[in-house]
Amino acid sequence: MNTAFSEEDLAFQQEVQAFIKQKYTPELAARAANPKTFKDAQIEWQKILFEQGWIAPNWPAEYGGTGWTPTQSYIFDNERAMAGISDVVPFGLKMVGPVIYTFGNDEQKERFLPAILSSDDWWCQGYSEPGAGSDLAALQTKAVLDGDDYIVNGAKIWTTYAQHADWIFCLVRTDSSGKRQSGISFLLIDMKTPGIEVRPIHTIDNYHSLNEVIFKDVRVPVANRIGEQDAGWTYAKALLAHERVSIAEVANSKRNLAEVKKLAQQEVNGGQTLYSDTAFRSRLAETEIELMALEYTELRVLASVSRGETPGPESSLLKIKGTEIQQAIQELRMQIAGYYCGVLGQDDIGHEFGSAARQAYMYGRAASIYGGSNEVQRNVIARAVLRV
Amino acid sequence: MNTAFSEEDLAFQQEVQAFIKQKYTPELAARAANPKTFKDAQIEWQKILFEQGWIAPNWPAEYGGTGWTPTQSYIFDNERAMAGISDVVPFGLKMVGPVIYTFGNDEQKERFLPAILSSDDWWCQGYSEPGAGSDLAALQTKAVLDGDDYIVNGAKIWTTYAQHADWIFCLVRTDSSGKRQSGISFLLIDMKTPGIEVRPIHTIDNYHSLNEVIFKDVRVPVANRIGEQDAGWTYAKALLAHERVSIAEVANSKRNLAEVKKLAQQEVNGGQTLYSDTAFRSRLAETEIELMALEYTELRVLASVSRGETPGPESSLLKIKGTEIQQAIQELRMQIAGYYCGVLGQDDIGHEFGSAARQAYMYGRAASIYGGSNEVQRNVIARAVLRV
Amino acid sequence: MNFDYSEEQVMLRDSVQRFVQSQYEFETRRSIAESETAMSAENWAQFAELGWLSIPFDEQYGGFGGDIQDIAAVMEEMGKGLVIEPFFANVILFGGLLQNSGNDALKEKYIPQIIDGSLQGAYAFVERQSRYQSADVLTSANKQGDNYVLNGTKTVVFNGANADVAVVSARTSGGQSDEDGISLLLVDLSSDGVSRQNYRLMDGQLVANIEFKDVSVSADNLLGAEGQGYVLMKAAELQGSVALAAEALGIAGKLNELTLDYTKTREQFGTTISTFQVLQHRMVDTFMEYELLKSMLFRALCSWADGDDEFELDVRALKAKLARSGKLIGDEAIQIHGGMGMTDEMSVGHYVKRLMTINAIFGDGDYNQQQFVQLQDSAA
Amino acid sequence: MNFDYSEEQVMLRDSVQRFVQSQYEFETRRSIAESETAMSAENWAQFAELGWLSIPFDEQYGGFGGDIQDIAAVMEEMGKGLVIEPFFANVILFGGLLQNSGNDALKEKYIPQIIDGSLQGAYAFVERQSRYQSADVLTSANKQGDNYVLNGTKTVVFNGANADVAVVSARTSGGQSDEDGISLLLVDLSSDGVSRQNYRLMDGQLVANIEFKDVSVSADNLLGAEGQGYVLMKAAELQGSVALAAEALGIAGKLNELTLDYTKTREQFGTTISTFQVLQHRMVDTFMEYELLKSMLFRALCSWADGDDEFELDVRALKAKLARSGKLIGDEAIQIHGGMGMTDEMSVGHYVKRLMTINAIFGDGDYNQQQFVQLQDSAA
Repeated sequence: MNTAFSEEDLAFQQEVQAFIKQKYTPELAARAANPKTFKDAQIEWQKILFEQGWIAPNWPAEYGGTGWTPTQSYIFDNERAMAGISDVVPFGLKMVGPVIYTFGNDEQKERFLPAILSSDDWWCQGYSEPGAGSDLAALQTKAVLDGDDYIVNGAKIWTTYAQHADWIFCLVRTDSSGKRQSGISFLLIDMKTPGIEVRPIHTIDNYHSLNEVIFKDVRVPVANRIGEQDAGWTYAKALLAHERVSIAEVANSKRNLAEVKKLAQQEVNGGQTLYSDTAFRSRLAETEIELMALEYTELRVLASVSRGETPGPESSLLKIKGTEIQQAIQELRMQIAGYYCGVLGQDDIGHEFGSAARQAYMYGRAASIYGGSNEVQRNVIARAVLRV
Repeated sequence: MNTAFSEEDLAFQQEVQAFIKQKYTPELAARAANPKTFKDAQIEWQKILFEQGWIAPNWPAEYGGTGWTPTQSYIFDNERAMAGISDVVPFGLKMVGPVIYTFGNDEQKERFLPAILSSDDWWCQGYSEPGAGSDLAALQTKAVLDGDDYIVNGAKIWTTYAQHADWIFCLVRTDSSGKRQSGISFLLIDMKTPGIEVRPIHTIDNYHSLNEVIFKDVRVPVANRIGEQDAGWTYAKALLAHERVSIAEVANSKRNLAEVKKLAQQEVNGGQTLYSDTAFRSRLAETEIELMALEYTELRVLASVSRGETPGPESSLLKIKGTEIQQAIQELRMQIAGYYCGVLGQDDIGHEFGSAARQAYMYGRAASIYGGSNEVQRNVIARAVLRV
Repeated sequence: MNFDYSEEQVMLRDSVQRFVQSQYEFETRRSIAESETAMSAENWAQFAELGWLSIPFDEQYGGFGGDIQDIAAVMEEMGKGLVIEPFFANVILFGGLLQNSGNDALKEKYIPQIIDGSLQGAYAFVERQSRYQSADVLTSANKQGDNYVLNGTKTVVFNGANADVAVVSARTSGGQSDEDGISLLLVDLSSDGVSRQNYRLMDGQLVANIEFKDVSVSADNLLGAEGQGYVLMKAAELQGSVALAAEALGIAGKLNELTLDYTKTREQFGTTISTFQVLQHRMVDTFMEYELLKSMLFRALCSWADGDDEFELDVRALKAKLARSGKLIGDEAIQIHGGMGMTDEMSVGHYVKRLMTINAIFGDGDYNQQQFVQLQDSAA
Repeated sequence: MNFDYSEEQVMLRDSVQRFVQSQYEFETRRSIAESETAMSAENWAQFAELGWLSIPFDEQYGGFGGDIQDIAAVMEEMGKGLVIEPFFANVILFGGLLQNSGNDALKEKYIPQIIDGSLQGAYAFVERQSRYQSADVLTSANKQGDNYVLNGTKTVVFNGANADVAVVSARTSGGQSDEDGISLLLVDLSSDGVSRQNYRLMDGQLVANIEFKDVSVSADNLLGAEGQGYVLMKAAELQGSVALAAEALGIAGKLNELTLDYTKTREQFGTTISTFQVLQHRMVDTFMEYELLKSMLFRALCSWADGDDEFELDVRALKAKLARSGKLIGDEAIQIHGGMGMTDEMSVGHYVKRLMTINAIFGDGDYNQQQFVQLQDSAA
């Protein structure tokens, strides 16, 4: 049992560090941090990764993946997060991409994968529906066959960055006669198709990332259906476990915790820093210890995935614990912000981070709700592990 | 809104203090603290209270109660606990007594109440059964009418101090045809009746207070049945809410917390007392604050009871929170004991309180299980308050 | 032993309740919060008419002569309605300081204006570096003749944007964190040398950073004796904490109610989610936290009424308890509402954000628990 | 990256597993625990035969040459079986100190006796006043010629009742709590001036308070250099903590398993209690805590294998995590078992009591978390 980096690993780490230092310029970082310029900056960075061949560590090499060992993936992700760089937008690269190369036909692979890798297409996810929530299989959006097209009617909700998207991948109901999980199909839909309306959802973080997407007689070619009609649930489910592994966001939490430490060292109350305040420090240490345990849990799952095992209910554990830790760190940052924890949209007030802390905290409430709420994840573990 | 003591209250407080000082001698205290002499010392003290007329604050004056205001009851209980005196053994005075004076006939009142008040009869409670647990209504002990007697067969479990008891009050099944809650009768059974066997249950605290009580063709006169046949569930239920109010044990927890503070001031680690160790102290303060909130919750319930209202689901809250706080205080004491927290039955080792801390902690696990487990209490609140 | 509000208090409470129910629906509140001043002048005039603005003031100035229990009765209902008008900042903080100031001339001049609704006041006591230590004061007031010259910047001044005048804490002597040497001055915010930067907090209120540059303030505007302002500040902190706790209690009850109602209508997996035992038990826990918070508020209100030595200890405990209960109740409210809890459209998030704002005023849970511990040590 | 035990480690682990399953049923364990010595001499001889007693020792003394990972593999299984024989006290603590002592003569003399099962040793390091600060040593050793004269009392000496010899920490110079000036001496417990008071702990083990009154010990019995014993003590504390954590992991897994099984058979309100969603979610939480504890153990084992600077930090974090996970898992095990969990007859309470005992050895959760924080500060 060991996790020591080999010489190759150490060399790889240096290569990653050098690459980031060279390519992720302060100027780019500044644009990525600004909501107004975020999308362009993010695409610019993803294209840099694409040119380097590092855009899709989780894909098989034959489709453009890196062929990295789990240790290399771990190193890359760690260095990325520690440099304060956001992960790639997941909808194309981590969600629909794997579905397409696993279940799509050759034509679909040729048509969609290159633009996902090059970040020329921006994807969004159409799973949840108003009224369905964590009960995905209750979905009502209907697709009716009409010649070579489906005609889609219905609505999707909580669609992150739909306002930026070129494509949406959707679960739609093509048959209502059998069990709820059957009769669902997996469609790729061009967002420019007539009949699609994107309505912003204003959220408690006072920011716009979520949307409702309304479909009114939207024609989607049958050629845009993944796999068999009525079998879409299977494809989506295969993806969910993968999604949950990355949802733990250990590397990002490490970075955020390091930032929180730095802020606590600067914030003074009654002549001593918050970092040397025992109550705050013990809360911080408790969170850090949980994160240390989570990090090795993620590594254990990665090690088993690298042996070809499919991530099982452990991925639900990573999701639950990962989001709990993210929220704990957001709370620590809010605590440091003190009187400034509620500042709205202005970063020149008090501690400059107050508004950002608030936004991250409020939006962070969603982490335990979306992607299968933590309650649903506990049900999953209860069934799969406890077999109750 | 106020809780200030009136002059009468202050005078009463002094009277109680003087009484305790005079009657609860150090010699008596020492015997009460020793498991071997506990029973006799406890009875001796209860007889002193009886002579003073203070044995049954919760009873109506006509049956021998004190007629105290809620504030006086609060003062008495507080002074008693702060003097380190155990509350009266509840089975006669707090449990079966109220059932007898509320639902019993005149003959039963005359026959049983005096010996309960004078502590000449020691009672125990026969509710739980092996296999029934918190699902009281699932009880199986049968009573079959045979002339003027019932013939009782079955077993009761978790019977505290059955080894000392003269009488047991039991729920028994007299009819199995209807709903589970109906067909239950409430019997008073002389422990000397042939066919009763008391088997000790050894518990994780390495102490003997619990028993199984086996009934084999035990003849119980019909005259010992409270109220109507098959209506026993009603009588027992009316009692449960009262039982839960006193189960909060706020006064005892205040006393125990004060003791824990004193111990923490004596215990040194690395040159500073545990009391000045911030982590320990903040745990202590957190518990104390919860207890302060619980104390006023109890007072609110007492105030409403004194207006003639029956304690409702709040009593479940008192039970849940009261036992959680008791357990938190037990845990603090174990933490102070350090290496000596596991000492078994010897009080001359290390901190002299190690063995007692262990016993209280381990036995204390039962508080959230017995008297309707805390899970069952939450179900009660969910139904009664949330109406879900 | 008596835990009932008096008849008068019940009348006050009912009056706020009626207002909230009939005139302060959530959408009305939203449009007020989003307006330029983040308050409604009409509502404020109505508050004056209803007598709410007179509560803490002596009868000789036209006040109601109320105490902290009267205020609590009102604040709980304001919490339920998420009333955004600056009752707390203007009447309780600014008005309370004035009422306790011992400066009869100032009282005579300003209290009637508060009561009739024509004056907006604020209490400026937070500085960039002070965090929760209100004795950490860098703003200086130097005596020059009959005036003080005020220099410094106050931050997160509640009602600071709308205020005509403010009570400002300033150092007239002593070191940066000394309790001695702080003086309270009532400053006209239209004076030369005053500038403001207005901004909003997540609960929608409009606050300000206020900079004072060589602002001349008459020595007549001193609240309390020179250098002895801290005792007034401390009283404002304690009474303000109780008022906020009452508001928080109202919010907590409302959050529990909204959440419970939601679970009874929301269907998932073919049934209303109120039938899920885990959600039931978690809602039992939030119900219990609400009751415990209420008990703690009553404890502080009683020890105030009893003239108890432990009032400060009880307030610290109350504020610490508020932090824990509020966190649990707020988190569960959003979590159980699921995706809907994340939307600005639902009221639940707005209640949570006000609760979080309250948590940070006069110190968070950790801070108040530490004060609790220090008080015990200094009493021992 | 590799989180698998080696083939050799798997063989060791399986060997303990087989022993526990075939020869160490709970009732057998109970009668051993209740016997006069609280251990079985036959079992000990079998441990020797199976080679377990040789694990941490150099091959030149007949040892297996194992490391902390080998020990962890064994301890986890011992935890599952609640093995009460003094493997930890004798082989890991006493043996480990000897192995690291650098005193070849002592090693040559005693290690073979440990390995063949003929010697019982102990490590006496706790004093009445020391709590978790093992550098707080009042026991004194004064050099007189070629001997030390030992005076003082050690308490809660694991295996102290059965031990023939003990490694004793004693002060040869310095102040009461100085790390410098502590010397480790191997003492024959049949020496003049040694007296013991034996007693049991809640996990059933027999321990002792040992008093030394002018006990003469040869200077040849020094482990490490005079006054430099603390470095060996520290290593014993860290490695011992990892071994205990592995045992605790075995116990935690067993508790979860017993509890889950119980809920599947226990009926209440007409159904097995495993169908109650609240219990399911709480068992999911204990499952997660078990997995996180395992990850933390693996983290410490890997940083040991990697020769990582962070080993001590990882061990402190592990012991702190153990305290929290163990508390949750133990509490839930008893609570979900209900009344049956309170009985001495069921094994669940015994597992919990061992887990609680482990929690207090080398410092509880608070203590280890504070060490964690201090280490970070001293590294910064």
